[in-house]
Amino acid sequence: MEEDIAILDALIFSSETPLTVERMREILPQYDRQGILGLLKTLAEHHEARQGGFGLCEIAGGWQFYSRPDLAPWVRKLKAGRPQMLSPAALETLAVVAYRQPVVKADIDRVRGVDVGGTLKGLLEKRLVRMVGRKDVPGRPILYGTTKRFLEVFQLKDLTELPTLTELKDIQA
Amino acid sequence: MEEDIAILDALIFSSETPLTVERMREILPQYDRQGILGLLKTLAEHHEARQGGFGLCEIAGGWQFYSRPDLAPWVRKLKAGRPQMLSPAALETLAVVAYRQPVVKADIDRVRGVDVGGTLKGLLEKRLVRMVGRKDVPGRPILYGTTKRFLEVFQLKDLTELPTLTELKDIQA
Amino acid sequence: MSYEIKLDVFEGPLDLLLYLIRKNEIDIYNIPIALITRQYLEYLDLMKALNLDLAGEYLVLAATLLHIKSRMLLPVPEEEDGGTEDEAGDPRAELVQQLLEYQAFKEAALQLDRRTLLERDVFKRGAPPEALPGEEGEETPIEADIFTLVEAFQRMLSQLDQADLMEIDLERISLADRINEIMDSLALRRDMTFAELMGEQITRQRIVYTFLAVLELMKLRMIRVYQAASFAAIRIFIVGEE
Repeated sequence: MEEDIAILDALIFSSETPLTVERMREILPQYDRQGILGLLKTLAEHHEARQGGFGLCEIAGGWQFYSRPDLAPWVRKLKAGRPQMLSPAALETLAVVAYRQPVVKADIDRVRGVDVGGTLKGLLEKRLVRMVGRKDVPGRPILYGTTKRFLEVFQLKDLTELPTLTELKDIQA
Repeated sequence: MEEDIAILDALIFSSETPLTVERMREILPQYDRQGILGLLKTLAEHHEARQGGFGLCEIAGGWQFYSRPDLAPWVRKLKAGRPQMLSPAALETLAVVAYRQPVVKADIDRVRGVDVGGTLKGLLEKRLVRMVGRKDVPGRPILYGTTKRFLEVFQLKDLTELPTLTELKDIQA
Repeated sequence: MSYEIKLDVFEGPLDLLLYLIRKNEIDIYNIPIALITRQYLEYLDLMKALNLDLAGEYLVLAATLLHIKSRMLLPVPEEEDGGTEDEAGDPRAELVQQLLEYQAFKEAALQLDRRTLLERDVFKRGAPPEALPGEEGEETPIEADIFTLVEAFQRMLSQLDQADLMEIDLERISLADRINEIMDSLALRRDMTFAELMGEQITRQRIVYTFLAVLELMKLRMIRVYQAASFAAIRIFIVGEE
């Protein structure tokens, strides 16, 4: 492996969160953005080709190694304990925040038809949702949006990767 | 790569501590100790041969991936810029300054119930808090307030965006 | 226990209504409101009979359904050009809209759950990053979010049990804000006129807080204020550290 690619390999491996191209450029300033992307492509192909237990993915605006999804049953055995799942209520609230952001609590309440206070607090604590500011209307209510961690947990490159909301013509379908 | 070696690759990658041969055997019970050691040898050679940024090492009675020692200068650069988390004590002190500013140290001590000298110094060094003046009472104690960097770090447009306690109760309802 | 069963089955009144519509294989654009209202109320009775804690939202929707039902019974007023049943005139229209919107988000939530999820389907490197001998120097970025700050504050207040004493005064915060802004501007410029301090967005509130901030800073002896002559520009100077 070329030395600079090996450096990227080590950097991404050592980083706790997805490593951005900008951060890589700060450490390897001899490359422009295009140059780094070229190295990343080679590195991703290298990991693809070796058919190991983990590979390189572009997630949440950066790059990170993740274990192969088809090996999850073995890794879960290692981690023991059940994975922390989100309740349907939490997922629905999260969906409204993700698609409507920035959004105030009253709008989430209205869409879901219930008071989302409890689930919203849970999502804030899990750092999937954060306060992003205040709406410029009387009372200046708090606006909520999703976090980088949301992208990481749901393995999204960015918010544009979310599928468009399905417009259901027929509810029986 | 053979499938069982890829499983070991994923297990060692995902493990929080060096993975012991015994633990590997619990997950791949079809192998005896000698069998696992054989797979590990192949895996170590595979990582050696690919000349990437990290490799497999036997450490503390288990196996773990480590970044290549000769690439440490680059990895260190990465760590230097790693975002730091604030301790609970720092957050509490910062919260008192943010909500009560301009405030003297004696008042923060009283609210927190401890001497905040150390944490306050840390916050001043991090440029989250600064001296904004002196209180017009005997001894003219220093008044503290938050900085522009505080607004930047917490992504607030201005201090009026700080959530109030009433709002906080609202999301917990 | 029984309370949890209810929570497991329906995520709210809209969810219950969607369930009834699906169960009856009804066209959502043409809901037989009498039938659905009856079944909805029957369900609420069942929940009450089982001694389930009925959230207020279920009753609100029951009232809405009854209101729509009564409006459906009224004769439809004749339109001028003979048209009788346009969308806007249908008492069910708003509810249909709400149901469609909720259904879309319910589907979006399911799609989220079907994605490859971290810690369920894929895993990050488990070991903490290796400790390398550090090199001190540059300012490290800080990772924090406002929720953890506010939580810290609240935690502290609950220990103190004197929350009322610490209730946040928005006016005071606004004043602190202006004081900080003025000190930031003066740190760069050394002296400024009152008009310059006001900046571009001049609102009544901003004028008041700027004035109060200047008074406060004078009291704190952080600034000095001069006026060369009556009606001349008021100049504000920062006081150097002694």
